This record gives sequence, structure tokens and C-alpha cells, in this order.
Amino acid sequence: KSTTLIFELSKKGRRGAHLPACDVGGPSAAELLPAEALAAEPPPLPEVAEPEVVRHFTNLSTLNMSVDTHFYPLGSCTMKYNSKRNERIAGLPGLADLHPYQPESTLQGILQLFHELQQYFGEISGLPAVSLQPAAGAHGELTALMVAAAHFRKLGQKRTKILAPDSAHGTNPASAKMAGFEFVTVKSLPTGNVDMDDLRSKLDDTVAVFMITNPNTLGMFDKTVGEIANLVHSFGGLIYLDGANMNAILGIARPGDFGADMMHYNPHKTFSGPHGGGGPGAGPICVTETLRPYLPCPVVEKTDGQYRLVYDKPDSIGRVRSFFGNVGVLIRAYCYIRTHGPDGLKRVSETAVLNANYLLSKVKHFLPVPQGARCMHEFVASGLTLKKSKGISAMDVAKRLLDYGFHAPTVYFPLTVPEAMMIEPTETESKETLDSFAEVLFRITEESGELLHEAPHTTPISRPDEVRAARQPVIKWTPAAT
Amino acid sequence: KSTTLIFELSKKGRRGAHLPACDVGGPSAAELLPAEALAAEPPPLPEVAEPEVVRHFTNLSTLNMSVDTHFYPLGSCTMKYNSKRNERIAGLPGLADLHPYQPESTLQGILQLFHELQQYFGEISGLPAVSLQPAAGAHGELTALMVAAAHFRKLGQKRTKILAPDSAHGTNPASAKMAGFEFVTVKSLPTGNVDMDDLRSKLDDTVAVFMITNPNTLGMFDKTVGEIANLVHSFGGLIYLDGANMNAILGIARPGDFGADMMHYNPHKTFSGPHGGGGPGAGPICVTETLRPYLPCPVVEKTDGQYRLVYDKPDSIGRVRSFFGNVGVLIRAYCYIRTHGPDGLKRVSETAVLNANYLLSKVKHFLPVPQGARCMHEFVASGLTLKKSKGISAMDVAKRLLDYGFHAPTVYFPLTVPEAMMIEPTETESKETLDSFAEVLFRITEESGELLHEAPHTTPISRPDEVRAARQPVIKWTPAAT
Amino acid sequence: MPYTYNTPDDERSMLQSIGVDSVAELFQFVPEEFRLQRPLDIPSALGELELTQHLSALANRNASAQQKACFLGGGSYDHFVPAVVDALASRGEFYTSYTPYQPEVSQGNLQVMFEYQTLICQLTGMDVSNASLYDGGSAVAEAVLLAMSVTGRNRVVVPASMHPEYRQILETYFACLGAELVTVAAPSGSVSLADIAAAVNAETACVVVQHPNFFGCLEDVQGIAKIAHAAGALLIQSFDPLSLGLLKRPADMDADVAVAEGQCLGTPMLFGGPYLGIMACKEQFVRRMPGRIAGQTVDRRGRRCWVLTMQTREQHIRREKATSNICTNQGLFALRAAIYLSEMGPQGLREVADLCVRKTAYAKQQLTSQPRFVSAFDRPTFKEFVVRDTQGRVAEMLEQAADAGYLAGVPLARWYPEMADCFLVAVTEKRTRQEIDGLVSALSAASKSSAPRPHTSLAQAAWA
Amino acid sequence: MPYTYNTPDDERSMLQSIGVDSVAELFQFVPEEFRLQRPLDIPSALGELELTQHLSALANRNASAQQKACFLGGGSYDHFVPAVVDALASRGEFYTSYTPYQPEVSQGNLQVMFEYQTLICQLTGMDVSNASLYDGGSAVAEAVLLAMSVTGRNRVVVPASMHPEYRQILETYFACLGAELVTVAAPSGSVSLADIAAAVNAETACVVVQHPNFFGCLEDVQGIAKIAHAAGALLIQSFDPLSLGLLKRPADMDADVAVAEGQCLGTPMLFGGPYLGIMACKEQFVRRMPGRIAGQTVDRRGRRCWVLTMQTREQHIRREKATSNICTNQGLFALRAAIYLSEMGPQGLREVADLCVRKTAYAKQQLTSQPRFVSAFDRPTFKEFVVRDTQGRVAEMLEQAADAGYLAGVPLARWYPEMADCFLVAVTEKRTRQEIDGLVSALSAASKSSAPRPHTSLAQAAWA
Repeated sequence: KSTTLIFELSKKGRRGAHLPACDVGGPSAAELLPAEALAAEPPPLPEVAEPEVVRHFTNLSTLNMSVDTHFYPLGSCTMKYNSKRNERIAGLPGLADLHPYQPESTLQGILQLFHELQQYFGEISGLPAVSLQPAAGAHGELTALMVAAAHFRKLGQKRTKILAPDSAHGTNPASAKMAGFEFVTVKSLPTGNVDMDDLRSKLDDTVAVFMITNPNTLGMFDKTVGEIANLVHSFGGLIYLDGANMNAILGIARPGDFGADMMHYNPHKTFSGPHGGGGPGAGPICVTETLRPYLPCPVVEKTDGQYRLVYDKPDSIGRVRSFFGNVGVLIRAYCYIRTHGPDGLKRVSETAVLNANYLLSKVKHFLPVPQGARCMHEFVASGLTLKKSKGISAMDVAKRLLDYGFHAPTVYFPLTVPEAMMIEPTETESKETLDSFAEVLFRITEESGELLHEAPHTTPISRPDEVRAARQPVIKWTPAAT
Repeated sequence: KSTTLIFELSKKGRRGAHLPACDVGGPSAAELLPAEALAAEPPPLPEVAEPEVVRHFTNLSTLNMSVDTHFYPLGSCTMKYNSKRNERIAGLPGLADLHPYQPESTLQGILQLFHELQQYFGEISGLPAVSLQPAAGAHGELTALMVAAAHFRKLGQKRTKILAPDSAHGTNPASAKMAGFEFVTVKSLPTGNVDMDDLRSKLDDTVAVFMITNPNTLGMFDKTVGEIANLVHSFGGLIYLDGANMNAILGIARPGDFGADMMHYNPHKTFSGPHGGGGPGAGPICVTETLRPYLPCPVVEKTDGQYRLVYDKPDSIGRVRSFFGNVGVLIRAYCYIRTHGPDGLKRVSETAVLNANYLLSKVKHFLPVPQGARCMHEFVASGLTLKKSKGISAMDVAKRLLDYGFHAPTVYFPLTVPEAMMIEPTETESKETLDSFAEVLFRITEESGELLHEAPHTTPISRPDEVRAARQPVIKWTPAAT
Repeated sequence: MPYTYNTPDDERSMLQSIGVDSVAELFQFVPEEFRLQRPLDIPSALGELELTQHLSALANRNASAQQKACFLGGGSYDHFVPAVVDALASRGEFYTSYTPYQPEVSQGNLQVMFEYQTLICQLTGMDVSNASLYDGGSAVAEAVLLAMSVTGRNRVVVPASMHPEYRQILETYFACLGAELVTVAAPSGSVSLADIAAAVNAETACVVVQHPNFFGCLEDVQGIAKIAHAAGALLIQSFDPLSLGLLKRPADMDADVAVAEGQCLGTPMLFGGPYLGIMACKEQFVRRMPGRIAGQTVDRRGRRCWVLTMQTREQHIRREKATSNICTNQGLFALRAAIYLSEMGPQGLREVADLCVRKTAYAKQQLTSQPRFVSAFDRPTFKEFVVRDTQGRVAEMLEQAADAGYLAGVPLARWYPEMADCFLVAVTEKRTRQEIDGLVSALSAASKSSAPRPHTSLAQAAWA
Repeated sequence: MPYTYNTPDDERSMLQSIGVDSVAELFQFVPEEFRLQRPLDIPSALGELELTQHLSALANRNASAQQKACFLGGGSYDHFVPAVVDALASRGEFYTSYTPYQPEVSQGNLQVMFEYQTLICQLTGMDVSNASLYDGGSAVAEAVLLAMSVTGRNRVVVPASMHPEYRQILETYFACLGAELVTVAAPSGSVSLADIAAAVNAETACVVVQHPNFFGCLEDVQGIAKIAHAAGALLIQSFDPLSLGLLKRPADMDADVAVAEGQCLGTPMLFGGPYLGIMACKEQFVRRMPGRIAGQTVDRRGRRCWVLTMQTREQHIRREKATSNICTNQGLFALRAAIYLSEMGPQGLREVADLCVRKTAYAKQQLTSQPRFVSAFDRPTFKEFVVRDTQGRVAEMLEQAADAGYLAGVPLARWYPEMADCFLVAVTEKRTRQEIDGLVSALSAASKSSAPRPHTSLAQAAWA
């Protein structure tokens, strides 16, 4: 398949779109606008015919692995099936062709959807106050930390620190910084659970929030979460729950019930929004009633049978995004929740956990899994032995999997496990696929280092030179660069 | 990519769709229907989960070459770009979700479209009376021959024969037979033109129709068509124009003007209906005013500003298809015609002919083109020299092209050219693509016979054993056959 | 020219390579006298935005089944199409490819054809299936031609309860072939075995029976098959694919050829087409079958793969000796059917059929419990039924119902003059109780007579 | 459970392999006290048919821009989306893949990112672009954070003519960071250089200017840039991508960072999201940019290919030292923008911009020639303009216009209390003359006052 760039296909005079003649007559735009504002030429975009646009992007698409085509056990990313029915529904004109500033009388359907979705998210989390506005998980973290900051400001408390374990997602410290806090790392145990002693040593009344991912990034449920929450609360701090791993506990345990004060969802993970090659996601947050006044505006409320967008909450932190939020992702989440219902959602987590434990039971015989024989919806195998015995790295294994038609697991995360391979099968894969993946993984561990260092062999490209990319950055095409 | 069959993925108890509970209550279907009519079990269809359905068919699709992904110069098939705008429009609920028996008051939009399309088809062909009903080109041929038969019945003439040249599409004789006629082959000259002497020798007053493809299947415009028409008409016969090659003469010459009494279009070719892996097509026919009374019903007429479906034409042959026809294909043809307008349609043919002649000018230097240095929208190269000198067949060349990412031309048709390779680039390809195709074709003629006999080498499968398929037919999957 | 590439520079260099001075010169072989000397008289070009606006305006002048609850049937139905069907069938590699002449780069389409053939065999119980025909109506015609070819006979028996348009197609085909179409009345809604027996003789090539029939009623296919076979004739059954979620399969009733309109398997109504002609038959007739067939084989490396096979039946090889002139199939709709059947599975198919039967029964009961309406036939029905309007104002009433938001029924007058006061109502799994109740109200309210009949009280409680 | 595979048999054998007796046992690490002892209180499951019916019913309770002519703007617009955008972006390989962590099997997405970055550079004239951010509003915030980081300063100057919601986002972010937001009034519809000069000082990190601004008016970006640069501050321009079909590019006006809402590049309005945050900047700031960046390199066989690069800016490596916490991009919408810009090309883009300007001017002229309405500002406008209702009944009038089929304008009262009698009207290339004339009639007719003002006769003939 060609990797010619669209710019290299350009030829002066070709074009795709033709716009209609102007039906209102009148002066030209050049006459209507001041000369000094006008460019002499339109931007030098590529000039290509429509069939070329179609063939170019169609062929590019086929260079990707995707959930629609391959098993994609990318740990922590919950690459589950993205239902086609949700795509079709989200495209209905009555949902897709709505302007955010339409009169509310013309929006009662979608506002009802949001209102119900706020309730579902609140119910599933056990944290009743919901904002649908944040645009991504990390954005939700940031928003929630701003909510916490507003809360402590209101209380007149000066709390400057955010704590989180070393096994946390990188977004946790980054969000803490953006929310104006100092970030302090707490150690975690080999199970991924929080080191209570270290936590205790770092807790005081300057700590605003302790951020915890539970189930944690090793795929284990941290049993001590209740104890942690009590401890943090005893210092007046808040617990933030990174909801990345909610796929393990839907209908089974609720963050609000095990001590969280705030959390975000990743609806693109847990509620099957398509990942879009990197986005969009969404990052709705749920908080306790105490924290509700600080949520961003608008929120949807129902009064006298009418749904309304409420903008005027005096203690609100304001807004973190234009308009309402990543509505398209939220609609899909709504569809997903309605498709499954209470039993189905619980069954999602049960199946995700069953699938992960089954795969773990197959893999642990040839790839050590430091966390032990059980996991929640994902587990982290370590390639350390393989590395030591045969010089085969987790990256080698990952690359070789591509040759067999499997996307690689997440590698080298969490940072606390050497040669980590973080495997999340999700509930929407079959036993046959898991069997076949385990078999291939075993076969790879038996293969020669030489074969693996050079892997992948059958993919559209072989391993790229990432160092060169970073050292001599070429981040746009120029005619000279070809 | 896996070629596991959907049946082999089946496991008892899996399922995709769940239908809702019955909201009307009442007795079960088993109580409502007589026991003797009921099956004990539903049919033994495969049992698969929805994600598997998606992955299976998505991956299957990627095993195909297609216009969206590859240059597809399949002669006579006019594999031009299938515009995405037409697909979107044809899917509008107001066009796609219409029942054929709705009250006419609820169908004025689509009936207007048909009415206008009838006019466009009439204008483009120069044959004003149009039926949109036939479901494919061959079906249009059959319908037109039935019209001819009705015409002669009405005249009280007993005409039993249909004539067509040996270079004609195979559907011509087959349609003649289905319409109850005897079929007689007329010789063609090396240019693909009709051998007038042979025609003369076979013409008499038992000949109902002479079927001619013009431009002919060698991609040449038969200049003698006027003479032929006069001759056939002088015996009281009719001229049928196989419209497969209309892409060469839109707005340039009209069959009605060069002597045709009847013709069909292949809107899926000329007017860019997607070919759908083998269908659907459509086969609207155009005839002279004289033949109008015999057209199938219904036709669309406009009276008092209202569009009507007219069913009661006393001399009509009746109907050849249920409902109205292949409406979806017709809508796309309408969009195509409206997108291009009079200048654009002419430009389509000019460009198609330019592209074909350009490719011919490149290819003739290394692959003889018996028809000479000029062509209309396609040309037929002969691999005879290559066959004799190096033992390389047209099929070898075709297969090797696949390795280079080009679909093969039509090979071994027309039957009158040895080792025929019928190449039709269409107007929706670039000079760069044609250059690259010509270059590859040249390179192939320089390659070793050994390499070519074994080609293709890089495709999902190598050459299949077609003899085995025909001799030991396995045309469905059975558990035993795996 | 939104879809072409050639710039003036391209054109110049291409003409140079060809050795001519202008594009016009390339048309030298088209005699001057045949050249069109004026622009075509069609409207001028529209850009995509204008085109979309124009077609949207046309579409908005139609009332779609998304706006009005559709109770129309008669061979085209408003069944639910799962989203996977649209999502997968709209992949360019499927719909912009063509007949798999090059199997090495067409395994996707070929495997789909093979899977489709197998699915149709599973659905019908028949031995073999082709890869599709144009539609249900021409499939009947092709089946009849097959029967005539197999038996060497020219007489075909068809009940009046078969789709009238399918019968019209036979008439049209027969006009050229000198064959004889014998139509057997079905005054009770289904044809009687006695009437069939009376019509079948030693010249009969086949009996064609539609089950469930055009009126929605069940036929005694097995009984008819016995009569046909006893006379050396074939039994052709036209079936409703979705009905096979519940009903016995054509093979179980000893049909020789089974044909169907496959629109209900994942294709929208599309104002009647393109649709999917299904044809399956007993093994012994396979070489007489029209249409493409995919077969299994192995490639040079011994891998299982698929090719077009038995092409000696076809016109591009056999020309006038071919089994048929058909050379396209409805590949895209065979694909849709394959996806639909895979998504539904046996249980899904049964559930759809069950919903159709129950909702139809409910609608029939509700409607005929209105004083104005009576059921035309006292027969079990699958997903449609015939209602007689005692006031005889069918056309007027249906127009009024359309205004009220219901595509309420198909008037039968066009095909059955004796049933001018009747209309056909179809109820698919998509119709809700609310819509059915609304239909009943709308029809009852339409151009009401002043003299109401006494209410015929049927056991309405059963539907609570 | 429509999306899972495990049959009871599967489950049994999987549990056996794990070595437990039940699925419940797998949750042993979740302490009993934290287990939810009841089913979730959410509605029970819906099959696809019911779900589709339910969501269609909700959708039908909204009035979409396909039903009512949409003249709403303010950062979200009813522009035309060519069909190729939907057709290509809906390919599963694009939308069901994720961040290209494995470049060998993600070249499609990586090349699209690289092409998108290049397209944005071509569009803006800027040196470098990232691969997208959340939306136009958070892109402004990220650009401001970049400027604060680059300059080490904490004061940010923003005209009141910038989108009020973008300013609100800055306020929210600043509340935590102790930064200072200085808002400069723009009483004439655009900000004056004098007012900007008065606000900018040595503590100023950046001036952010939106051009065309929230009121549709043009700003003197070059003039503002000079002031900012003279003070050592950065100039951040928020631009309308489509305006660049006609207007000078941010780079031509010496912007340091250019940000935009990319919704207009091929994404429907979606009630406000997901959208596309565009960010491009001068070369020197590239290592401060947030968000993913794709870079060119070669593979082991020397073939050109693409990877994610400059990841040391990012949080998964740098954690709290990252340039931002952003780790998703809006890949799917960057793809849509790339397809859109490729389909439009330079000429198409110019034509769209030209249509917007001319239709907007026509609408402004027509509307303000009505006695009831006056133009709020006497400034050139791109695709929207502010109208003052002399009767001051904006909310009421807009509701009535909606009933009459027009989403007529955005009331400004929420953000600008002093403009409670004003509304913002946007006119895209999709709006026809007929719709514009209809809008004028509908607004004039809405809750008419009894005391008409004298007609201000502008040169209407120019529009004939």
C-alpha cells in the first residue's frame, strides 16, 4: 500500500469540491472586506480530485489495526467492541445536527437524555452530583481537582498538595500541576496497592486530594481503599478516584461506597465510545453532594416537566470547555447503558474479569505475573525473566505479536513492573480468541531472540527509528523534504 | 487475514440480535398457527456474537480489490469512481424508506425524480420513450426484445430471428433465446465492426432485430452503423443498441440519431452506480415513439401538475420485474446526471476517450493493439506475440498485475481477439495512474515466464484450482466438509 | 467535473503522446452526421451542496416510513435493519468492487457468496443455492423456466393467491415463449388441493405456490407438492425468508425449487428495489440454475479458497445455450442478507417471526372488532391479512389514514377487481402496540359512515 | 448481552482453567462491605430495535438544523460537510483504533496526523502544528499556558470581543493558577489598539485576539501583535479556519500561536462536541506545545514512515513536568478536517469563504433595512453579525422564529448584559437566499410592535 502523502498527489488545477454560484448577488467578498485584511492567495492546500481523496484515505485506513479488525488487548485502554447501533443513533439528525445555542424548547429530547445520563452516572458511581462537561479523562481529573480547590477555598483552607501512588497514570500528576497544586508521589506495593506507611508519612492538613486508581493499574482491587479513605478524610482531605478501570466493577462496587469523593469516567473505555485513533473521549465527573455546588456549568435540571440548562450556580468553578461537552461520546454512553441495563452492566464487568482471569491462567505458566494468580479486568505480566534469559524485551514480544495479527498489550506501564505487559482482553472477545492469543504468546517466548529483535516482519513497515524522529524532528511535509 | 467461515465461528448459545418482548401480549405464534405448519426448530443458522459479525465481514472486505482502493481497468465494466455524495443521498429516509405501494400523494418527490430521469435518458439516447423497470443490462435487452416481439405481433409479422455480431456480449444471444427468438451470429471484422457482407447474407424478413454494440467491444465506433441501420430497416427489422459502451459518447452521439430503435443503459457503468461486488445494476431502456406503447408498466406520467404511476397501457408487454425497478441505482444515475450537466457529461466521455487513447499510446509499443492507434473509451491489446515468444498468456499478465496493486483488465474477451486484454481506464483516473500502469505492464512483459506463470505472489491467495471447483463442486459449507 | 483529474497541462501532454492536436480529433471515427451539434437538453451541473439540497427537497416531498407508521406489505416490508448491516455493507471494498473475475483479489466477495449460498441452504433446507437473482418476482420466472427446461413441458399452474405482480411477470415472459399459465382461484384466501388437482395434468411443468401467500395466508404446500409430483411436475415454492423462523422449510415440504424475495433480510424498502432474488433447489437441478455460483477449491499452496464455478451454465461462455441471460447478481444484497442472518442467528430469526405473527394477529383482531371492518379470509396468517371495508371506501380511507400518519394498507382493487373493498395490512416486528392502536383509530375515523354496524365482540381480553 | 461471546459451556471451562467455582469468586478482593447488594437503579436492557425507537423518539423531540434553517453561530456553525468526510471517517479502521502506540500497525493514523499537521501549517502559515486538542476553547487556554510558561509572566490580556465562553475557561483555569485575566472592552465591535496598548504591560504574558471575533467583526491583529511584541508578550490568535480562504493567515500577521475551533472543517454541530482544537505556533515554541505530534522517520528497511514524537513533552513520561495533562487528541476530527481540506483544496476553501461573506452581507443588509432592526456595529464582518432589536424582545422573538422554522440567532444577554437587546446571526454557505428572506420575514413578523420606525433606506439595489 502506498504511503504517498496527499501533498505529493497534488497537481495545480485539480479539485474536489465545487461550491454553488452565489444566489444573493451583490458585491464580491473582496469588495466587502478591507483590502488589508485579505490574503492575495488562498492557503496552499493540496489540489486533488475527489476519487484520489477517497482512495488515499481508504488505503491509509487499512494500514491500521483496530477493534473492528483485530484483537486489541491494550491494557488500561479497554478496547472493547464499539457497537454499530450506537454509531447510527448518534448520527440521527435530531441528535447530530443540533446547535448548542438553540432555544431550549427545541432541545427537550437531548436535554432529557443528559438528565437521565447524569442520573445513571451518579447511580453507577454512588456519587450523585454529575458534570458532563469535561472533554477527556485527564480533563475530568483537572476539573475535579479544580472543584476540590474551590471547595477548600470556600472552607478557607489552604491546601497545596495532591498525592498519588507511583503506579498512577501520568495524567494524575500533570493534572495536579495544572490545577495549581504541588504533586507528591506515594509508593505502591508490588500488588499495585498503596503503601499505607508511605501515605501516612505524607499526609497532613496541606493535602487537598489523594488520587487513587482502583482497581489499580496492576488490575487489582485495592482492599485497603476504605482504610485509605478514612485516613485521608481524617485529615480533611478528599479522595479522587481515577475511573479508568471502571470496566471491572460496574454494578459490583461503587466508588462513592468505598470512600471516593470525586471521580471521572472514561466513557470511551467503559461505555464503549470508539477511540477514534486517539480521540475524542469524554471525562464526565461525579462528586458528592457536598461538592455539587462547585461543578462546572451548565448542568441539566428538570423543573415543571421542562429540561433546562442551568448556568447560574454561584459557587461553580465556571466552565472548562466551550458549549456542553463531548456530546457525541455521551450519547454513545447513554446508548450503551440503556442497551445493557442493570444486569447487563454487571455482566459486562463479570465477563471482563472472567476473560482477564482466564487469559491470566493461561499466560502465567510461561510469563510471570507478579501480581499473582488473580486479577480484575486486566493483568500485568513481566518479561523480566525472558529479558534476562534470552535478551528478549517486552517490546520484542509486543512487536512479534503484530506479526501474528494481534495488537500488542500496553508495554512498560505501570512503571513499577519491569518489562511490563499490561493485558486487557475486555468482555467482548471470545474464549477462542483468548486461547489463540495465549498460544501465540507462548510460541513467541519459544522463538529466537534474533527473530524477535527484528520483529515485526509482516506489517506495513518494520520498526521505525524513533530516535531519529525525536532528534531531527520532521513534523510537517515541505516540498524540500521529499 | 483469516478465511474462517462464519459457520466455523458458530457456537451454540451465542447470539447477536435480541428482539424486544412482545408488547401486544396474546397467544404465542405457536398457538396462532397450525401445528402442521410449524418447524420444530428454527433453521440451523450460525450462532455468533455481534463483534464477531463485524470483524468477520470487515476483514473479508479487505481481501477485495475495489475502485475505492485500486485502479480497476476492467474493460467493458466501466469501473469509475462511485461518488460518496450519491451514496449519502440515496440513503435519505425520504428516498430509501419508501414502500412501493404508498399512496401517490406521498410519493410526489420520487415520482418527479423518475419523470425527469425518463426525460434525461430519452434526451441522452435520442430515443424518447423510456422504461426504468428492467433490473440489469441483460434484463433490459430481454425487455426490449419482448417489446420488439410485441411490436411485430401487433403488426402481424412473424419474425423469428435475432442477429448480432460474434463480438457481442454473451447476454445478447442469451436474451434473444429467452425472448423466444432464434439467434444468428454475424461475423465481425478485425476492427470489431460488423462484416456487412455477412450481415447482408443473413438478413431477410424473418429477422426481428439486429443487436449492435457501438462503440463496439473492441472500443471502436462502427462508422457503418448508419448503413447497417438503413439495411436492417429496409427489411423491416429493428436495431437494438447494447448500451454497455455509452461512456464513450455522452453528449457526442446519440443512438437514436445513428439508427437505433431500442437500447438499454447500464447506469451502474455509465452513470456510476456502484457495482456492489456483482450487482445490483439496472437496465432502463429507451425506444422510439413507435415502440412506446409496448413498454412495460408502470411508467411515470405527469398530469395536472401531479406525477402518476400509469399501469393501464393496453399494448404494454406487461411487467418484467416486481414493483418499479432498481430504484436505488436509478437515484444514483439521476444524481450523476445532475452533477455533470450537459457540459460535464460530454466532458466525461471526452476524458474517458482521452484517457483510453493515452494509455493506448503508451501500451501499443510493447503490446500490440490490433484495432490500431485509436480507440474510444477502451481498447483491446493482444498478448499473442508474448504468448508465442515467451509462453506468457494474457492470464499470466493479468495475474501479475495484481501483484503490483492493479486490478487486471478483462481477459479473453472479445472472443475475436487472441489473448485479448480489454483495458478501460475510465475518466476518473489520473495521468499518473495511467503512467504507472503502463510502466508496470511494460515491466511485466520483460519478466520471466516462470515468475508470471506462478503469479500472483503477493495476493491473499495464489491461483485457485478452478478445474477442481467445477469437477468436484462444493458450493456450500457442511460440517463434514471442513 | 468533480471526479476527473486532468489539468490543462495533463491534457496537453496526453494529446502529444497520442499524437493528436485536440480531444475532438479522437472522435474522428464518429461520422459527422451522427454528432450531436448542440448541448444535451438537461439541467446544468450542480455542486454537491446544491445537489444535496435539491435531492433533500425531493425526498421531503415523499412521506417516508420513518415519518408514518408503515403497515404496507405485499412483498416489500418495513422490517428492522440492524445497524451492522449498513455499517458493513457500506465498506467501499464491498460495494465498489465487481464480479470476482480475479479470485486472488476477490476472496472477500467470493467467500461472502459461498456463505450466502450456505445460509440460504440452512434457511430453506434445500441442497443448493445460487448467489442471487434480481428480485423475488424474476426469481419465480427463472424457477419456472428451469422447471420447463427440466420437464420439457410448457404448462404452469399458479394460484391466484400468489403475488399478482409475480404472475404478471410470468405472463410477460410466457407471451414470447408460447407457454401456458393456468391461474387457480383461491376464494378462501388459500388455494384448495382439489382445485390444484383439477388444474395439474401431464403437460404441467410445475406448480408455483407462495407460502405464506400474497394475502398473508398459509398454503398446504405439502399437499400441493404431492399433486405436482404425482403428475411429474415440479413444485416451486415462493417463501418469506423471515417466516422460516417458525414455519417448516421448503425442503421439509418437498419443494423442488424454493425462491423468495430477500428484501426482508436487511434491505430497506427502497421504493421496490434493488432487492434480492433468492433461489435454491434440489441437487439434481443445480446445473440448470441461473446466476452466479461460488465454489470451494484450493490455491496452488493448497489453501482453501473460493472461485466462481459452474460457469458453463452461463451466457458469457454458453451464449444462447446458457440457462439464463442473467449475468449480474445482487451481490450487495446477498451480502446484506448474509450479515443479517449472521446477526440474527436462529433465535433472533425465530423472535422476529414470532413478533410478526403475534402483532399481526393483534392488529387483525383489533381491526376486525371494529364494526366497519371484517376479515376477508378465515385462515391463519403470518405477517399480513386482508380486511374488507364494509363501507367500500378503501382508496379514500387510505388517503385519510396517510394524512393521519399511517401508511395503512395496500388496496387490492388493481389486481383483484372483485376485492375492490379490500386492503392488505402488514405488521412487522417494528410496529408497536401504540401504532397498531393508532392505525385502528385512524381507519375507523376515516370518512365515517353514519350507520354503524353492531360491534362483533371477539375475545379482546386475550390481548390485554 | 449482545456483545459478549461466553456461553455457559465457555464459562464453565474458563472457570475450571482459572481454578475457581464461580465468577463471584473472582471478586474476592472486593471487600464485602463495598459490594453493591442490589441491582443498579437504571432502566432495564433494550434490544437494538427498542433502543433505536427510544433514541429516535428523543431525537424527534429536538428540532434539528435539517428541519429549521440554522442561523446560529458563536463558535459552532451549520457548514456543509461533504459526503466523503462521513464515508471515510466512518471506516472502522479509523474510528475503532486508538493512539498509535504501535507505529507498525498504525501508519494510517500516523500519516493522517502528519498530514493534518501539515495542512494546519499550510492553512495558517505557522511553522508547526500539533495533532489536535479538545476544542477551540481549551485550545485558547492551552495557548495561554504556553505563553505563560514561555514568558514566565502571569498577566493575560483579552478583548471582550473574544468568545465569552473561551474567556470563562481562562477564568476557571486562572482561579487555580493565580494568574490575572485583563478584559479589554470592545464597544465598537472590535477592540481598539489604544485600549490594548493601555492594558499591555511588562507583566503581560500574551494578548489573545479572536479574528474574526465573536461578533463576526474583523480585528487589527497585526496592530495588536506589534503592541504585544513590543512588550515582550506573545500574540495568540484565535481564528476561523474557513475565513482563511480569504483573510490573511495568522503567520502573515505575526501571531506566535494560532488556535481555532475546527468544527467548521467537516464536523457536524453535534450540540457542541466533540469538536477539534487546532493549535499551531512558531518553531521556537514547539517543545512547549501540548498534545500529540507525529513525526517522520524511516523504518529498518529505510522506508519513510511516521511515529509519535517529542513525547518527552508528555505526561506519560514527564508526569507533573509535562507541558499539559492532555493525552487524548481528537484524532477522528483531525481526520475529518484533513479529509475536508483535501476535498476543498485552495479554490474550494476560497469559494466557501466568499459565499459566507456575501450571504452574511446580504442578510445583514436585508435585516437591518427592516425598521425594527439596526446593526449593532459598523464593522466589516465575516460570517456573522450582531443585530439590535429596537423593540428589545429578543428572547420572545427568537422563540417565535423557531416556531416559524428558523433558528434565527444567538441572544447575547447571557454574556453581555448591556446587549440584552442584541442577537448574533450567522450565515454559512448552506443558507439560501430564500431562507435568508424567510428569516427576515419571520423576525419582522415576530411579536410586532405597533409603532414602526421610519425605514432606513440602504442601497438595496446592489443585491438584486
